[in-house]
Amino acid sequence: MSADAAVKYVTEITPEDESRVAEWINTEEYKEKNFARQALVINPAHTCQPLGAELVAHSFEGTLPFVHGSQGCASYYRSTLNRHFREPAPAVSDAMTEDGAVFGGQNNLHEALENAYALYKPKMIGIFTSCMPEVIGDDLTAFIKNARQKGFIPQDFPVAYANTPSFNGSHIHGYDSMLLSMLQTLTEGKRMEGRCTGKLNLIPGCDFNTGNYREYKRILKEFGIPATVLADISDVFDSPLDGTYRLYPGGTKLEDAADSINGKVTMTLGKFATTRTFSWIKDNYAGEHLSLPTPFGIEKSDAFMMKLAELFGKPVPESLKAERGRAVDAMTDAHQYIHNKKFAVYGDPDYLLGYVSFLLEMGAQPYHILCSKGSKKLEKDIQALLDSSLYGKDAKIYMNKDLWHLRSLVMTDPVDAIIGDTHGKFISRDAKIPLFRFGFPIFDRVNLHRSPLIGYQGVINMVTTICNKFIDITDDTCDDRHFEMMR
Amino acid sequence: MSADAAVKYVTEITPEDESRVAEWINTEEYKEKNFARQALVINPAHTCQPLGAELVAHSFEGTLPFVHGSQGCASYYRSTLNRHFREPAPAVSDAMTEDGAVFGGQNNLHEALENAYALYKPKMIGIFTSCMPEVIGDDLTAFIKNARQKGFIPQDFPVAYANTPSFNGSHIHGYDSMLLSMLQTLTEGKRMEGRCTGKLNLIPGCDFNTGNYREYKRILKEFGIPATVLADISDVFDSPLDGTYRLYPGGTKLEDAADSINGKVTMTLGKFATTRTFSWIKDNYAGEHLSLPTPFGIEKSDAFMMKLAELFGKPVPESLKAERGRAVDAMTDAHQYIHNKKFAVYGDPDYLLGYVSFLLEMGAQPYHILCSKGSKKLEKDIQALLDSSLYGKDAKIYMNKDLWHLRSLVMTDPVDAIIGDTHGKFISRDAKIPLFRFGFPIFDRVNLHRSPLIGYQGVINMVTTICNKFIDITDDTCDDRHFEMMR
Amino acid sequence: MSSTARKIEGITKESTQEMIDKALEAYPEKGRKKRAPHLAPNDPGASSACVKSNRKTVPGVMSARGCAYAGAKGVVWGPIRDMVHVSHGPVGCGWYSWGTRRNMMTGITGVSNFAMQFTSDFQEKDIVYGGDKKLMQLLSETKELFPLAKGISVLSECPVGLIGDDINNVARQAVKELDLPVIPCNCEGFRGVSQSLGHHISNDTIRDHIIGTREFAEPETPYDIALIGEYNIGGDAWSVKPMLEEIGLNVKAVWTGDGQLEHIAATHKVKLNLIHCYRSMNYMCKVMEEKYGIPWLEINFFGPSKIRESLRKIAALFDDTIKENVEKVIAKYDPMMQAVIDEYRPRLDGKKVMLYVGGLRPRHTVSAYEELGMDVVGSGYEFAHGDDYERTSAEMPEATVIYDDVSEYELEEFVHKLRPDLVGSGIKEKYLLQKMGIPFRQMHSWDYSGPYEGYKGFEVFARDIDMAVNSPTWKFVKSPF
Amino acid sequence: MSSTARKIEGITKESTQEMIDKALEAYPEKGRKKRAPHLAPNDPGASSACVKSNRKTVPGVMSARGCAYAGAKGVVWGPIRDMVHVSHGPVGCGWYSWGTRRNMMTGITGVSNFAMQFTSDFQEKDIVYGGDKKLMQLLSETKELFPLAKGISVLSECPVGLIGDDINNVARQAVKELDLPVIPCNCEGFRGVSQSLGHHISNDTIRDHIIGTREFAEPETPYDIALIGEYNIGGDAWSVKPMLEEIGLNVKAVWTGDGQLEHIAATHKVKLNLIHCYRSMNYMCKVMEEKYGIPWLEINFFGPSKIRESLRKIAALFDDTIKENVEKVIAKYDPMMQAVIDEYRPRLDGKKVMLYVGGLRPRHTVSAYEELGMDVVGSGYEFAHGDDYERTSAEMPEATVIYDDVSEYELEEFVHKLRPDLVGSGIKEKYLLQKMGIPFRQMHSWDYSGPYEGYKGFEVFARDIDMAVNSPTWKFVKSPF
Repeated sequence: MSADAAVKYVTEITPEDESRVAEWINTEEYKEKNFARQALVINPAHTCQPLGAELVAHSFEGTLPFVHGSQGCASYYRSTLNRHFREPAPAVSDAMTEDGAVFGGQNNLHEALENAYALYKPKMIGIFTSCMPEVIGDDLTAFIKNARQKGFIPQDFPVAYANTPSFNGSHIHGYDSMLLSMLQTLTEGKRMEGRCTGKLNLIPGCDFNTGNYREYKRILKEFGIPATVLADISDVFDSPLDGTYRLYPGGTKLEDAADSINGKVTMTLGKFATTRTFSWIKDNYAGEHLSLPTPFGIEKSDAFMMKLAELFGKPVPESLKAERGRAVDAMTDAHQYIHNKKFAVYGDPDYLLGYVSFLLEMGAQPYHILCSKGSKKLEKDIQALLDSSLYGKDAKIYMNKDLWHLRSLVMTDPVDAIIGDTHGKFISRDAKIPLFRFGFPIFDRVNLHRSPLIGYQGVINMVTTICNKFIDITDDTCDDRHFEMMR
Repeated sequence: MSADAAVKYVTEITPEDESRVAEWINTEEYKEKNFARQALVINPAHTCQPLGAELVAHSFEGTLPFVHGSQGCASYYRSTLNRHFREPAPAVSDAMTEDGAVFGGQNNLHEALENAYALYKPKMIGIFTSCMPEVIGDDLTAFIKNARQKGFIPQDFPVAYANTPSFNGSHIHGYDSMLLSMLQTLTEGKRMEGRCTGKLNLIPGCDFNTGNYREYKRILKEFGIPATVLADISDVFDSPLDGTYRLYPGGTKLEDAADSINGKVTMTLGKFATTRTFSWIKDNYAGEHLSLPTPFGIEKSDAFMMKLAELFGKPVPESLKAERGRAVDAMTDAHQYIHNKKFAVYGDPDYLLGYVSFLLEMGAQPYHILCSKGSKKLEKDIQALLDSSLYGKDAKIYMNKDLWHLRSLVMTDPVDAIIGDTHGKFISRDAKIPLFRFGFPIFDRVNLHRSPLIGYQGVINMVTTICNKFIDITDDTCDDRHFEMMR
Repeated sequence: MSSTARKIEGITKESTQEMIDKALEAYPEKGRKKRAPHLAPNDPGASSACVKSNRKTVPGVMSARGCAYAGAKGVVWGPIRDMVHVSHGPVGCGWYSWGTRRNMMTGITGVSNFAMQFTSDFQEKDIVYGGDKKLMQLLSETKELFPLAKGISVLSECPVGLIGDDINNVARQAVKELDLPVIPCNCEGFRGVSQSLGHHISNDTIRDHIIGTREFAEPETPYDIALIGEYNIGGDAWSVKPMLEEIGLNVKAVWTGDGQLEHIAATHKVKLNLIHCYRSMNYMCKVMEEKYGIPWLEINFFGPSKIRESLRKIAALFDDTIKENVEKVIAKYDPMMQAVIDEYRPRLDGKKVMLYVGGLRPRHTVSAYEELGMDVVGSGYEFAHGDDYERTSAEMPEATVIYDDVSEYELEEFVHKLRPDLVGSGIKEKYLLQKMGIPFRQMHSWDYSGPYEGYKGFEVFARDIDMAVNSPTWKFVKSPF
Repeated sequence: MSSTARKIEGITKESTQEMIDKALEAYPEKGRKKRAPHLAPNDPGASSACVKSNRKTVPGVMSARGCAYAGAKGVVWGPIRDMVHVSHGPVGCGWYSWGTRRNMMTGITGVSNFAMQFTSDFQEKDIVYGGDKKLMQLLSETKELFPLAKGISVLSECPVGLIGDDINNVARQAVKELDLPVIPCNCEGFRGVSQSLGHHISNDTIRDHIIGTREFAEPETPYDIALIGEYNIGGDAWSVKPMLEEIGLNVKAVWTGDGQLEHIAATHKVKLNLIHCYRSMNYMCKVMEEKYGIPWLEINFFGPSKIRESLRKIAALFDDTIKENVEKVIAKYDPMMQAVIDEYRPRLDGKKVMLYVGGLRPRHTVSAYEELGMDVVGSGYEFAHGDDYERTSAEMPEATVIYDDVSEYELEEFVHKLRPDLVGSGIKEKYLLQKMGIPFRQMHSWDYSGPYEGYKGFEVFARDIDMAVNSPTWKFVKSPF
């Protein structure tokens, strides 16, 4: 401190200033300033690639996720998955530190492979990178080859690896890259001329809802379609509590994944979740390949069912037809509780498309539609959906905006509810409107990831959750004379 | 008006009086007066026998419920079922009027049988009585015999009938009587020496949750146990909307019901729901007979599974074991949101036992336990449950008290939540605590009857609903500085 | 929207009769004979009702009708907010009618209103030994626990009449002992053919026990009126009352929506009775006319045309102040109503509606639909009398089907044939129709919405009808596979 | 609860060493050699730490450790409520640490506190061309949108240091241009071996940029103190501060729970620093002692014994007024605490606990468990140094296992062997342990509850421990089939 500086005293933020600014941040003026931001990102609704990559690495039988990078990165990813699923998320890192910047990360990687292989006895390891090795340019291909040569892991031990730089894309892109690598690794040399497993390979994409995976499997079972769900987290992140800790509960069987290259049909769900994987599959997998929208709402679920029926030459089973009818029944019975209600929705691209579909089908208005890692292509797809319905006409789409932008939108142009994830709860509170936690992550409610959102059962679940909440609000906020037995 | 009467002017209830009494009804003093009532019943949590009887009559294939009595009774029953299920509830009455009091109801019954048979082409008719014929003493046996003789219905057309006086018991007793009659009618002459269907006859009892029936069937399917669910409402009151109205969707197949007398095992669930039926079955049905508690909570679900395993010599399937583990996982993950919370619970006997079991298993306190049509036997069973747990030690049981009593209890000795049905919503509002609508009827929320409460999935559903609501409350009521991302 | 000679394309007297005949084919002969007179094509020119009505329900046909108790408890008595209404007899009747009519109420439940279920919960022994003693005790318990209740109605259920209890005597005693109006109403469900007799019995009871027992404390004015047959379903009275006050009238009592016993008791002092639900309360209007010389006028507050017409009819009975007010009110609200029509009519134009309700709705709401561009192609009542059908003819287009106490079988047949875009009926019909893929609104209860009456109500009505008819959910009824 | 010679039945030096050896068997030789010195039986009599610590994490062993950024953002900076903390670099680090530490805050989010996620969201091009320019713009946008922010911290993520950005220079410029404290903190995640270096770097940054830049406006008193290393997890500071005020002290600043930049900046004017989390902030206490002559005292506010002990240690440094106050406070709260013990101890007596946390908890909470009758049979730290382990020996019973940076493999082995009735650790361990049927509490974050410190906290702590250990849900872990 320079001796001649006048003493500065501690000051407090005055209540007046606090009130003034608290009002100001809800104004149009503030909104404009807020939207003028170019460098600062506040409350983004997406995270970095490795998280998605880790999800994939967890989702194969006996596979140990392995972060090539700082152990702090691994801690962050694991905690996030722990909190969302309320389940273990075992993963290792090779704990790179400063010396890695100088010497590269090979030593760390080798030592870590040796230890992890010995301690956690995986059937496979899925390596993905965090920032450090990406910036310094580690050569994973060479490192792993060397590891085999030096005996840190057996020659034939399967190791998938993906570059998942955090300064590029979002968790869904990391998911895509890791999945691609897993499939490349597992299917290498497995393509057999003339062989057809007769099975469907289903790739749900970067989805953190275990209920959805179970629901896909249930639907396929109803159809009687033999299937391999690739990157199946349903048992991985929803395992029984019975006194035994299992390091690797569930996941797609490696054998099945390997043989998936000889599948009859390979279907990815979600146009945006697994584009690289899909493109590689098209060039390398036997059988038919196709990509369908994630089946949110009736129309997209219908498309899914009909495509399954067509591909496998089986009619949609009566049980699913009846389920469809029950879902439509639930929709008509409850439409009046949601009709014309305005929603702010945000999330990953394929989920976002799903929300918009579902809301339009119910006669609700998706109104502020925001993706914090979107694209022109996504915007076009959403707009096309909106254009198909009267209830989409007032909607606006915001690409690559964040939740602080969304706050401005909701405060200046109110809506009745938000669909998003836990991070939206501050907007929900400030705007005094409900938040439906359909997305990822959910850190503050239990079991929601166990409740499917896809297919007809998903429709019923969303109808139930949303409509009953609106009725709750009516009951909670009406005056005595409007408090009624029936709703 | 007598001429000498002084003019009396219109007076208004003063705001002062209103406030005074509004406070008074929340006091201990009022509670005492309230509990001293002997003749007046206010807001009973049960209704009359015929409603339960109608539920049974709906629940068999092609069966038309038929109210012998006033058409107004039929309208009431039907509306109640319509509102709860948001589904059609087709039923006829023979529209007795004053002349019935003089001449008896035979003419009405005959004409009604003729018309109903012609118009609604049922495979069976289930007749039950409302007050009038019960008071005047109509002889249904003779009337129906005469109807056949006179050709209003074919000789061999199955007609079940039950006396279901409204001034006795409650809807669960009407359920029991009608079910007994349905089974007596359908199985008459079907007992075949030496024949065994190899099947389980499952009698869930008076349960208005279609999700529970589907769940029973799913569990039995997982086990691979062939079963006939007797009085199966799952498709009856949860039918698809596909543009075709079906008068008789679903229901227990008459053939299966008839053959149920040759079953391998007949199991009733709920000690209180179907006592007469069970007692008749014991004397008349082949195979084993047993009664288990309605499987709410882990312990009772375990007992159900183990008994099935034992009876059919099959181990509990791995899939259900895993489900159990997931339910326990959900319980432990969420226990802190419900632990030691106090509940007021009311409902039908078997549901009530279920609530108490579940709450004790979660470490919550069932605190005010009320049955508006209970018995000493029920009280004893509940007390035994309470005695088994630390969390039951402060509980009090109230038999044959009504919801106005419950209001006094909740206002003078507060709890954190109520489990009941829609009728509890006024107490919930007055006490500013949540109401969990697990019982019947639910007139003011959608789809709740589609969500099972029994078995392991039921545990997960109850945990989810209750714990997330308590978290909602934390989020909604905490001050800003306690509003957190994670819970 | 003229009320004469409206025709619907494709609907002729012959086509309608053919449809009716076809529906009747399935009946056994006796049933067919009984039902036939209750179904007919509308003839707006005829001087009398085109269908028979107020007859016993044909046994076994699946009627939507209720009983006398329902008419007394649910319709007439239940809405009086400051009385305790005791369902005297077994537990069920009161339980079913508890909170299920949407007659909304001011006050604090259990303190100053009593929208609860009070019952004597008859048991076997009450049937055997009679319930009079129990009733007496119950009444005194009621007074003690609900000190602000202005009175108690005792509504008999079936057994009470059948076992020969004398509730009138008990009530007489109770009035003395409790110093409180206790009104016995012998509305056992077996009486009469529908809820209609329950209305009548209740009206008579009001006449015998209530009317004239109070007077208004404030001075009389020429503008004092009462609103009769208005039950405040979904808050209708709260829409209509301010409108009448806006034209300068004092609404001294509402019968019985959000009603108050003592105001009803003083109604003999008003200058005019406006009756909305003619069916359930014309009796009392006639009584008050005969006994107290109070004129009465039937009004219809559904949709701007009928509101306009009704307000002018009212104005005609008053001085220039009221007349001017009425024109001002019409001038103020008509543009708003036009805006509503402009918004919704394009989406509803040409859509067909069928109605089957009670009371006044099957005729009173016809014009409101028409203002939205919709055609009502069938209408009928649960419990109407001839005078209701007389009043209906002119409101309905020519040759459209009129059905009295329609059976579910007939309704289904008519709907199959006419394929309406909307059916307005009750909860028992709702899900049946929806399963057929037909949009539906509960028109007894405004389907948990409302109000539908008055200016405020029309906006809600139009919004709800649009929502029902145009909900995208209907697109999904037919599975593509 | 004496801190010497406590023994646990069945636990000997030999049994513990055997357990450790067995756990190490699975390791490859190199790994085993590295891990072995981090695991040892406790020796309360020894003069030095029984385990090695603050070493690089062994690659591939599944450590729970975080990084320097986590230590800076999550621990030290994040809780300062009136500053914007910018996670400078890619989107993830800030996202993961957003709202996940439970350092609670006063104020309005986005207005007067900034518990949000601010990031420069580095893209490929920022890596290639550097992010300094973006940072400068971001800082000015921050100032414009959050005018009440008292300052901005810039917390570097890995790429920033690797690509050679100079955030210190940008910050210097920004201070001038924005007239606002902008504090650069080079806490890249690759630095050091755990979050510990992040604490240290942050402390140094506070030393270099903040301390001494303000003075308190009100006159000094002899009772002015600061609370250091108190992060207000679950509201701990809100339990402790009033307690200290009750004994007559003025808590002028809290480092950094619910902290305020300018109060922290004036801390050099206090008379005493009380330090709770020694690990993360001893550096600053030493700096303030050296530079400003401020004495410091380590205290422990978990459980009544340690509170009593700590309050008396504090009192010893003050005059009689404070001494008397302390005795009064102890006399007031001790009976309440005894009541808590009386309620819960019978249900917890003899239960075994294992701890694995960070900062101070692995030693500070031991006594609190013991007061509830529980034995802590194992303890360890994620990121401790030798001085932490020195301080731990005396707190733990003899020969119990001490583990540093325990791997999940080792922890699982120890738990299998010791079968504790409760494990207190972090979210990453929670569900693993629960799957084993072991009750668990997150002891980093009080498992969404709290406070656990101070008198108020002990009550919550005892309740929570009872709930975890005795929840009937554990009964159902083992399937009967």
